[in-house]
Amino acid sequence: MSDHEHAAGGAHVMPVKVLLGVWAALIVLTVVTVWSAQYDLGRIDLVVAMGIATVKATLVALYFMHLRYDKGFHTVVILGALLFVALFVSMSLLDRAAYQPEIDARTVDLKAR
Amino acid sequence: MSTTQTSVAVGAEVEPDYLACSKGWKSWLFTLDHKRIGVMYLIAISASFFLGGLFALGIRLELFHPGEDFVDADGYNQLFTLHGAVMVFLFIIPGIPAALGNFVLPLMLGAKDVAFPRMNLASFWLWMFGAVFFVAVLASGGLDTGWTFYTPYSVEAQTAVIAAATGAFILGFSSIFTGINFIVTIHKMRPVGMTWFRMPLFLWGMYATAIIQVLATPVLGITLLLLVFERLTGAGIFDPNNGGDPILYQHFFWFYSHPAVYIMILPAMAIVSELVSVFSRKPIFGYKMIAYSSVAIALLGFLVWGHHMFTSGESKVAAAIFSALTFSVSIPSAIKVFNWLATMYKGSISLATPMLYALAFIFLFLIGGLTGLFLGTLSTDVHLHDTYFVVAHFHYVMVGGTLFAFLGGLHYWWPKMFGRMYSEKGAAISCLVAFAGFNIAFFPMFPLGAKGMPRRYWYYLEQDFISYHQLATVGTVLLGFGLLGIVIVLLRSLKSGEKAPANPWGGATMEWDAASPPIHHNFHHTPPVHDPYRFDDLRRDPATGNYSRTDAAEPVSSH
Amino acid sequence: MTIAEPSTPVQHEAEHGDHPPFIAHHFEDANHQFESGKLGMWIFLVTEILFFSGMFCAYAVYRSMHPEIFSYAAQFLDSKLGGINTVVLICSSLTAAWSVRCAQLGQRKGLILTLALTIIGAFGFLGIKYVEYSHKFHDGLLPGKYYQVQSESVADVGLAPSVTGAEGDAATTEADSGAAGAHAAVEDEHAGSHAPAEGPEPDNVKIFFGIYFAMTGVHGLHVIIGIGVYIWLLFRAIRGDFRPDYYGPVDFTALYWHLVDLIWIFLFPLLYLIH
Amino acid sequence: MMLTLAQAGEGTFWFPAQAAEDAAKVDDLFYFVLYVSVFFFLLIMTILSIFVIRYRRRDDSAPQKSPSHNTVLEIVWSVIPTALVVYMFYAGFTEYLSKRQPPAETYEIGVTAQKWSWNFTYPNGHVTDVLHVPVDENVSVLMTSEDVIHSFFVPAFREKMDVVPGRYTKAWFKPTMVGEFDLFCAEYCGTSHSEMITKVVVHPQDGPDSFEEWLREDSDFLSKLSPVDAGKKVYQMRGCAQCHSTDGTSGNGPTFKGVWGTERRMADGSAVTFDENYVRESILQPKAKVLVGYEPVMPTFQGRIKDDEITALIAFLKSLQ
Repeated sequence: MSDHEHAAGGAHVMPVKVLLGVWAALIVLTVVTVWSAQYDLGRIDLVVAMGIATVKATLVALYFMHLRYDKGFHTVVILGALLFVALFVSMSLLDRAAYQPEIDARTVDLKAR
Repeated sequence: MSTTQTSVAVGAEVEPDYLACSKGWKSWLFTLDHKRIGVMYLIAISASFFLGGLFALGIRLELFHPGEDFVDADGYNQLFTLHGAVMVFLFIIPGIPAALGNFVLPLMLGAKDVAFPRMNLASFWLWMFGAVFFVAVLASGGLDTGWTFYTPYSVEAQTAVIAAATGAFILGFSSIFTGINFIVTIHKMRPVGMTWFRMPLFLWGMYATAIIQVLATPVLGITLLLLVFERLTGAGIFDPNNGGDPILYQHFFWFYSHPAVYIMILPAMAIVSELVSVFSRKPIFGYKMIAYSSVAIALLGFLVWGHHMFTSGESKVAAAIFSALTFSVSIPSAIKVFNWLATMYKGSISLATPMLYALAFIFLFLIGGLTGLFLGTLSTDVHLHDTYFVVAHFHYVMVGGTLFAFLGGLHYWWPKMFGRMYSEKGAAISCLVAFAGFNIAFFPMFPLGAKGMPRRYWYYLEQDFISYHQLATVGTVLLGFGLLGIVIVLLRSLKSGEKAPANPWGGATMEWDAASPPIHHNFHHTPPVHDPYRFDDLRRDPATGNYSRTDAAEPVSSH
Repeated sequence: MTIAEPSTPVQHEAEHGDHPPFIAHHFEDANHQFESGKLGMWIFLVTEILFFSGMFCAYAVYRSMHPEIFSYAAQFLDSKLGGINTVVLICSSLTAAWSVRCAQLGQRKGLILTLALTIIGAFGFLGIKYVEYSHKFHDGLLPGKYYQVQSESVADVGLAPSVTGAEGDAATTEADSGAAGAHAAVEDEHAGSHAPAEGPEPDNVKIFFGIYFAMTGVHGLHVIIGIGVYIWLLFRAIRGDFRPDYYGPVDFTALYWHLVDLIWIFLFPLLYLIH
Repeated sequence: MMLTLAQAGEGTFWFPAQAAEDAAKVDDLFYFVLYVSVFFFLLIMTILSIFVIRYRRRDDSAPQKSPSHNTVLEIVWSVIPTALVVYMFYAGFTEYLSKRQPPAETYEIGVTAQKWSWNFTYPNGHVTDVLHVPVDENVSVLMTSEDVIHSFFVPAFREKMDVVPGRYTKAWFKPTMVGEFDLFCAEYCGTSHSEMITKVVVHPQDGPDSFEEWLREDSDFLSKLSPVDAGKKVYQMRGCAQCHSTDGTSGNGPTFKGVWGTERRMADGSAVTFDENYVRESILQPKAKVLVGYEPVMPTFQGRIKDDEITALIAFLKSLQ
């Protein structure tokens, strides 16, 4: 992709070819997600769905949002945010999983009342 | 506040300062000038502090005697809830960044304004809008959930929980706007020559604070939104009566509210770093360590929220992880204290009022920080959690730390903000009274808590605890007198204080290159960048009390 | 020099003759202003991500601890409409990205067209969302205390398989040709041994709808805000405000719009495509 | 400033009596952290004072030069505190693990917290409002709440655990001292949070006051006492007394004095006679009919109370004319 145009400030201009290509890829991946959801893949169900979603998200971020051609710092900012999200979700989940039996036991007892 | 033009302003033209350049309430309420926004914030948060202080006084007067004196149990529950909510959301969180930070940050960068002046004004208006909700809470049945809004109590409480949560939600956005503004300003508005490691430490502190505001505050927003949703529909996310999980609520809440503690204390540490250096006339010791430790505290501060939940039913694994990480935050904090101490070594220490506050901060923050060790230690926390020990600990950090540093910063920048010097003697006496009152009020709470007095109790076992409570009440009144003294001294200076020179303390950061008070655009020409902690080229003129640079002073770069 | 109302750009133009009107007085040049705005926007996106993270966290906790609620309740969502909405949002994301290109190159007509298309896409998304929501309201598939399923009404509308085990016959499902995606998934479940529709309703299905409405509702609110901003941009584009050296607002709004798209890209499989 | 030499049975400057096996270990760690803290506090304050006096400003000349950083010093003052806090973490963590992991053999008592009283259920099904435990035996408590979060806090045992609705939490302790100790609710739970206080009675191993004797005597009250007296005991032990007075004063709930057989107005406008059916329904489904002027805060006793107890309670209420 050497024929990139540049705007007045030196900013990167996304070629139409790339825009349409990314769009087509996103549509195809959406169809793939819906199609794959018809099959019960068991435990990897979620992994497949999230994998496809992540690929789509990455495409949007890199091309529609210009991250690939943008300042590296912006990528750092977003990845940093995702790191904190991961931290938040994983610690809450880890804790909940550990005390789930105590909730289950109480639920059973309340039902028996 | 008449037009003040000191003899030291660089430009020859006579240009009115930012206070006098335009008149009328509209020129204030719709101003885009960071200095005016800072001053409006200062007035607004001071009013909130006064309100929160009245609630505190109510709590302490009720507890002077064990039985019912002038409020009943419900009234008492409202008092401590509103005291906490007003102090946290309306005063401490915006306190240093939005009031002092707004005023000082662009000046320290030699900039004309923050990066997004409109957003800055929007932040102030959001604050006002959020405050309106709190007023509505007061007018419509109050709030009795504790400032933490723990579920399921907050789901079934009969008080104005939704209004309060909405208010806090809006205040959160006010805080986010300030944070975004400061990050971009520090990234993009630094003058040529001011590299990251030539920034004043106050800016490092503000930067670290802004990171927390941006990363943590949105989680508070969604937590409160889901809480309101839970109350309205019984969605079953946080309320166990509908299949929800109250411990999950606590994870959500503390993911914001623990880092929020660092929103409170990091700016305080940043102010103290400035004060200790300027009033010792010594370059700050271990500049890089202090800068790094600010960012380290900000990031590590996100990993420790679970230490509020050691006895909540949190799992053992989580408790162990959070306890270990909690201790890791203590190290950068300790490093800062040692660095301040080393800065004073062989210095030329002036005990002007701002420095008194800095020393008081070190004293009080040390107690606050060290008592944190008892609470980070798992087995002792099981005993101390939710007792007065915790109450004393966080008041030593938030009041002893943040409030005293805020007051130190206020006294330090007051001449810059309003162009007037206050009475040194009156200010110093008020400081000492407040310091003594604070210690008398809160130190007794440590043994009181360890003996087993739970917090948020309206009633207590008379024979055991009465003397501690009475001491605390006496201290609170004394603290109140100290604070009143501060207000009188500062307000009097506006009327009858001497005109302040541009640089009354001998500071080397760029805000002292501006006039006192600064002109609307801060500087006529962007001043050259100097080492922010080099004092040997500053000389005091005994006639004016102003410090100015000698010819030997070579800027790091000119612009 | 007296400054009456110092913050108006005109005043600064007088002071700094080299400043075009679209550059605020405290920035050095157009690039400085653009770069500052862009960083500000990225940091704002960080706050958005963290804002949504709370709901993703709640989702993760309840889905991993109570998968039965999710697999039972997700069959009531119409994955065909959800899929169409995904495509609609991707298309409007494309036009948003294209609008940035047009603005950068100074193509005013193209800019107006792409902005208008983006707005149309956004309205299309909301319209489909409205259809989905009204079905949910009609069927009582609502959060918390409003969750009140009447099996007949569900069967009548035919957008979801029947609720109770007694009525969970495949005929109802197959008769409804309107929701192929969801039903294909459900039929596949029927082939397996643990078809959720045939089992008894698990406890607390309302939690799913609480999370569903919270997530899609907050997301929908972001779409509405986006529409407002895009209408404002369209107005400014028609007025001719944007030029190759001043297109920041178009670029920043597009970033926001892509994030709204990104979040939907995750919401769609998480909410609609569950076994 | 610290009186660390604890006499058994007495409190110190910092702590109440050590009445459980764990207490001494918790206190020892507390004192270790305390000594470290006091040492560093005094050290820093002393140095600070010396600097302030020695280097006070005399004139406006610049101070003498001194280093702006010193790697050795900085490493020392980072490493020493790190080592100390690592030890604190380790000691606190191991003690916490033993606090949270009950031994294999324990005497298990069920704890139900509700606004604003405690119910303790013993293995034989007997329920009390004061916690009775045997001395020198491992006792575990399996706790849950009927309404909001409460917290089980016995300062003399150095034990605290939140009591959470919708799930169980556990705690255990081994009392080492015979006597009565305070038991507080430590998590804010509404109006009468500060009155949600009861006692732990630690019984001796043998003799007429032993735990075994007490339990046998106390469990028998329905057959031993007259219905009215038995009802009065139910009234006290089930925590009714926390909200419903028998002297005519109004608490969080209506008084029981002189209401039997009267017509009562409900929040929804209807009128209900205060009779056996109403009392039974209010115990099992308290939110079904709420008296006007009161909030629906009473927890349900469905599945938690024996029918005989309700009968006795009704006899007692009838007697309050």
